[in-house]
Amino acid sequence: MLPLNATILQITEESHSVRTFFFDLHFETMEPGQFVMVWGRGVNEVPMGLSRINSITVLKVGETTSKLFELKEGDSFGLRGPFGRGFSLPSENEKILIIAGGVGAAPLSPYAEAAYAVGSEVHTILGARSADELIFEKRFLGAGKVYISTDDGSKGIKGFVTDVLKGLDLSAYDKIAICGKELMMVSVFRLIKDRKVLEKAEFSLHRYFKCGIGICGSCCIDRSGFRVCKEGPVFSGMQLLDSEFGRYERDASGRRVQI
Amino acid sequence: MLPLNATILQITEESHSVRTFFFDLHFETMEPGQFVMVWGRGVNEVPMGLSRINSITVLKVGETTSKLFELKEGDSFGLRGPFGRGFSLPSENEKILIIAGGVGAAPLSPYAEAAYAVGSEVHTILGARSADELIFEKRFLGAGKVYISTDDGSKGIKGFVTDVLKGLDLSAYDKIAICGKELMMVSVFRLIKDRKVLEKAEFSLHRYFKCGIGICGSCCIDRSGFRVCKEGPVFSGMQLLDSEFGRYERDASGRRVQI
Amino acid sequence: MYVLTGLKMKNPTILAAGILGTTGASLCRVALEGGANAVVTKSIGCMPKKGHPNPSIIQLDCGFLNAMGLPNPSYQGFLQELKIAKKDSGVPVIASIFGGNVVEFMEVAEGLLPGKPDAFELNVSCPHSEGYGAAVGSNPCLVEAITAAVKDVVNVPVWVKLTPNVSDITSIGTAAESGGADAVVAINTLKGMAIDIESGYPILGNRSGGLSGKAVKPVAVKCIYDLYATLKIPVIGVGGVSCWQDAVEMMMAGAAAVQVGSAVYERIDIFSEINTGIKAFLQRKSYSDVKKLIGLSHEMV
Amino acid sequence: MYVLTGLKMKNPTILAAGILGTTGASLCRVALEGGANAVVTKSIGCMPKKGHPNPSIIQLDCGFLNAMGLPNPSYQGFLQELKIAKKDSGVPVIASIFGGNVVEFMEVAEGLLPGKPDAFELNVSCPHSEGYGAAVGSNPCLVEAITAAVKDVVNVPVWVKLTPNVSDITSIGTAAESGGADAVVAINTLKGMAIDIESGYPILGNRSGGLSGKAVKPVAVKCIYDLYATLKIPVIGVGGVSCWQDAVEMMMAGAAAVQVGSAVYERIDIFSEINTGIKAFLQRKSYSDVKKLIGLSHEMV
Ligand SMILES: Cc1cc2nc3c(=O)[nH]c(=O)nc-3n(C[C@H](O)[C@H](O)[C@H](O)COP(=O)(O)OP(=O)(O)OC[C@H]3O[C@@H](n4cnc5c(N)ncnc54)[C@H](O)[C@@H]3O)c2cc1C
Ligand SMILES: Cc1cc2nc3c(=O)[nH]c(=O)nc-3n(C[C@H](O)[C@H](O)[C@H](O)COP(=O)(O)OP(=O)(O)OC[C@H]3O[C@@H](n4cnc5c(N)ncnc54)[C@H](O)[C@@H]3O)c2cc1C
Ligand SMILES: Cc1cc2nc3c(=O)[nH]c(=O)nc-3n(C[C@H](O)[C@H](O)[C@H](O)COP(=O)(O)O)c2cc1C
Ligand SMILES: Cc1cc2nc3c(=O)[nH]c(=O)nc-3n(C[C@H](O)[C@H](O)[C@H](O)COP(=O)(O)O)c2cc1C
Ligand code: FES
Ligand code: FES
Repeated sequence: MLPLNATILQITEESHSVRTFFFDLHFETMEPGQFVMVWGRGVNEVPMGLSRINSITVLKVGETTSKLFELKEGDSFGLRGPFGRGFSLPSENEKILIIAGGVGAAPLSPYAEAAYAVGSEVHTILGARSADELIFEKRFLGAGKVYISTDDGSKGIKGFVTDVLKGLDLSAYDKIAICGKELMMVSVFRLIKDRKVLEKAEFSLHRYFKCGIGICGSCCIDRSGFRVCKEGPVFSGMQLLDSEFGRYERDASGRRVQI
Repeated sequence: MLPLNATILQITEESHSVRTFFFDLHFETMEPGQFVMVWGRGVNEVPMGLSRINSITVLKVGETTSKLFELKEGDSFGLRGPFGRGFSLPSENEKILIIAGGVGAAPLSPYAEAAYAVGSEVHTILGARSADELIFEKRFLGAGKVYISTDDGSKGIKGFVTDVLKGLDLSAYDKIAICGKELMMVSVFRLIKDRKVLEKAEFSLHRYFKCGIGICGSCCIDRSGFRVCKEGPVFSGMQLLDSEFGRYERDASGRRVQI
Repeated sequence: MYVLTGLKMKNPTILAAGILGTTGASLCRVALEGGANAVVTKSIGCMPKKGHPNPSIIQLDCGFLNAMGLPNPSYQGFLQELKIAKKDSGVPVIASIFGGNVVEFMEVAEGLLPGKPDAFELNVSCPHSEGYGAAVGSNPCLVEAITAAVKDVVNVPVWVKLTPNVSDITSIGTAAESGGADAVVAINTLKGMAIDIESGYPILGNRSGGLSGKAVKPVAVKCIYDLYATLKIPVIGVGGVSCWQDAVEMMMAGAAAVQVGSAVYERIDIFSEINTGIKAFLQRKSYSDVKKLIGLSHEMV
Repeated sequence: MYVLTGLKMKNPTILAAGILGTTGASLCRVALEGGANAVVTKSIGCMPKKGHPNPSIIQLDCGFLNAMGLPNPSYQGFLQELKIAKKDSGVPVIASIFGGNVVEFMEVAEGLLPGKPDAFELNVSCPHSEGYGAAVGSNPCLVEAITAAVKDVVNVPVWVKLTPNVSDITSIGTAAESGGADAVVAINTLKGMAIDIESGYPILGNRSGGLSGKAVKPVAVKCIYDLYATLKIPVIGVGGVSCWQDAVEMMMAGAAAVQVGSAVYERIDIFSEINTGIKAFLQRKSYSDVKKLIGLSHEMV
């Protein structure tokens, strides 16, 4: 597909460095966890999870995201997608645990809502560096119970999402969905693996995307050779066993870089 | 479309110079009067009306048709189609007159059968140079009444199809379908026009086809600019008023040639 | 009203050469019923030519392959058709001509002058030519010479139609410009071929031919973009346009007008459709004039 | 067993360069899960390169446009990936390399030798090069020199991958043959471009790029046909193959083996699918051997 034209209808400040952009396209069939390629014209095109069928939620980190932050309502950007594989939806009687770190809450918030909508019980561990960087707390609260952790203790438990996780009985959950920084995710991975519930868990990975549609190979992970943009970005814990996950990734040139 | 591969299942000798080739493709949705482009590989590709959903009926006249006559059962040729606009089917209570000269009977025989199948009354004037060149007499007989004319009088009336036509009450027919040599068709055209029933009549035209699908323009007729391969080959009598029909055609180079 | 090399057109959409361009009547039909704002004739030469054996055109998944072999009734035979088109089409009629060398091009151009074409389009992609067996159109010197020679004998605009089957289309465009061309037209078909796997035969009667239609649009856009950046004369875009969006894309790449060929197959009134689509687009985007689109992408950096 | 320039393959289907070829693991996956009978790596150069900004690939109606900009981790960075591919893929691994001049090509080839590639494929369509600014691949002298130089420093077969963006691909193929190439590979992508009409921006980060996929198949078939008629060394076909029929068509045009690139997007196991399709076709048509297909169309006259 060619980039669609997405006109910004509304911009919401989620924190000082995170904004949600609502646009005039509706991806009714999107699976929570799927991503779009967002094209800041004249700059670059980058992957972003869909935070709703009609929004992306962006953390300002570099050139392209800064360019997006310059856009006003009525402006537009290019958009290809939704692409990739999202989180598996729970069924009515299942109980799920969501673990969201920072802007990782973006693709997980529609997941929480979808799970709630089918009638499953939703618990969320929401982590951030500090209280004002917590994102979508209300949306997760609307879907069920929320545990909060902040690095500086400004809200909830002082510490990391894993500190909350340690205290939970993981056998009570049917599915566990995780998205956040890779270092956070890998701690969660180890803990969950130790508790022998890895087969319940799904992780949303970040790798460098060029095509976003499974041709170029820049996002492939070792040792499976899976394409994060096509077989992922959401992988089951079992798929990540014996993988590069948590150890290294590849930069735009394909060089290995330590995580 | 690329040429399909048509394998010859059976060859029927209709007369010393006309053969029907049954092939292994079935054009279930063909309209009687539609044509296919028949590719004698290594030679040329020429238009042929479909004489059934799975047959063409060929008069040997030149290089390509001779090449087709060399083919045996089990051999194959290329085939694109069906293309163009066929004869309008009558409805149940309508009475139709078919006028077929020589190999013009080929596209008209499925028309007679289709008309008979919907319950309309079918009369046919079948003309040829001599008795042994009459084609598909049985098929037309199966659909209704048949008048025969031969140039040499070896069967039916001695003379032309127009000699039969003159004796008929044309006001009794709802539709008149004509296919044959252009000189024959134009005599019919004049007669029908004089009788003021031209709007009931449809003629299947022959012009030089290159593409067969309406791009090249080699089959266009004056003054309408209609493409015989696309808006035709079957035209209503009214469409042919004030046209080149019966006067000239164009050869492969586009030069006008007297009929 | 839109003026292109002096030709007045209501909109910048034109019938491409070789499509429904053999008879005056069909040219009129494309203008009147189809809404084309100018029409280019089939390419005409010195002598009547039957062209290659069939199949001479086949439809592929993404376009068409053709090897017509330049069938034409010669300029003598075509003159009456040209006159009909001029009399009844109500739009500018551009005579496409071809030849194997400078002299032939001049002969055909002069031969058609009595038909009063509004412009000539030189089809310099003819494979039968002087110059070490290469096609005329890939030889800048020949292109310049032919252009200059035709300019000399006619007093109407001369467009030069370029082949994309070269390493650098801008060098050929530059040659045409140096020869005095009023515009270049890009692109003619790409060399291509298809084989019938059931028999092993190449499908086209001529074995290979030229690719047109959707498949070639990205190639055409790139050629137009490069020509626009290089030349001073207008670039007329052609190749794979099948909707108004394609036409806008070509104009943004630099096309001063757009020709449509293969897509006429689907619907003759594609020209009206494109004109309506462009008009609505200009309105929605608040562009004051269709000319604002021309070369727009060069400014977007 | 099928032998191509000395490489033993079960079937003549190969992964094309630049598709899932950046990591050893993905190359293995295409071989093991996809059924590719040999794999070509991403083109590797002297220095790590990030490539052009995104969008670097977009899907069109009839194919793909890409302007990756030759991203690669350099031969040093790639060596470990090559070793993984060699160890685990179970099929011949061909190292695709590029450079701006003879010396760079030699450096990369020698640099990758420790990884024991089964062959090299020279990507001589790199736009950064010596020789008056033209791409290496459109200059026969450079192609011959580079081929000869790489042949000198390696002891495995050398394939030369040709660009179709030239007036006459056979002259470049002949140059490669004279330089000692063991095979030529045709074709790389066609120059192309697409513009976003909502904004006027060219879509690719690099503004223009290369066309691949279904759109280019007829062009590839023609190039292969002409190369087969001209050269003595094998021609490896690539460009727009997306089913077994396409592969058969290319072989009939003259391809000794077929590479698949863009179509891997739809399904990685396209290689197995093609192999199965060809096998059934050979059986149905009572061809004793897949080799009977190679160049068959040249005999059908
Ligand atoms: C599947 C997926 C979903 C994502 N969802 C979101 C989201 O919902 N919200 C959000 O804020 N961020 C998300 N990201 C991360 C986002 O893509 C990067 O923050 C963004 O690319 C940064 O671009 P930049 O030009 O501003 O920064 P740069 O200065 O160019 O780079 C900063 C860092 O961003 C990452 N990055 C840059 N370009 C790419 C690329 N083409 N592909 C992948 N990573 C890149 C790299 O890690 C790089 O080091 C997601 C990433 C992936 C892979
Ligand atoms: C719509 C249509 C339906 C037809 N249906 C039948 C049919 O059912 N049975 C049948 O026997 N014939 C049919 N014909 C006529 C048939 O196409 C010609 O007899 C055939 O093309 C002769 O080819 P040839 O190579 O054997 O003869 P040639 O020696 O090449 O030519 C003999 C004559 O055939 C005609 N012809 C040749 N090539 C073409 C062409 N490409 N397009 C049109 N006419 C051509 C010309 O009038 C030519 O003078 C039909 C023609 C048309 C246009
Ligand atoms: C059937 C056919 C015949 C053509 N004949 C000519 C011709 O006579 N002269 C010419 O300059 N171009 C000719 N062309 C090329 C077209 O004018 C045009 O350049 C090309 O088809 C690309 O445009 P399109 O994709 O819109 O068809 C022909 C193309 C086709 C498909
Ligand atoms: C995303 C992408 C990246 C490519 N990278 C390379 C490359 O690094 N080296 C190369 O020689 N060809 C490269 N190519 C060209 C392909 O190998 C192939 O020649 C071309 O795509 C035509 O084949 P296809 O239609 O099967 O894709 C690339 C093509 C694509 C689509
Ligand atoms: S980004 Fe190209 S394969 Fe994933
Ligand atoms: S044969 Fe080409 S338009 Fe009719």
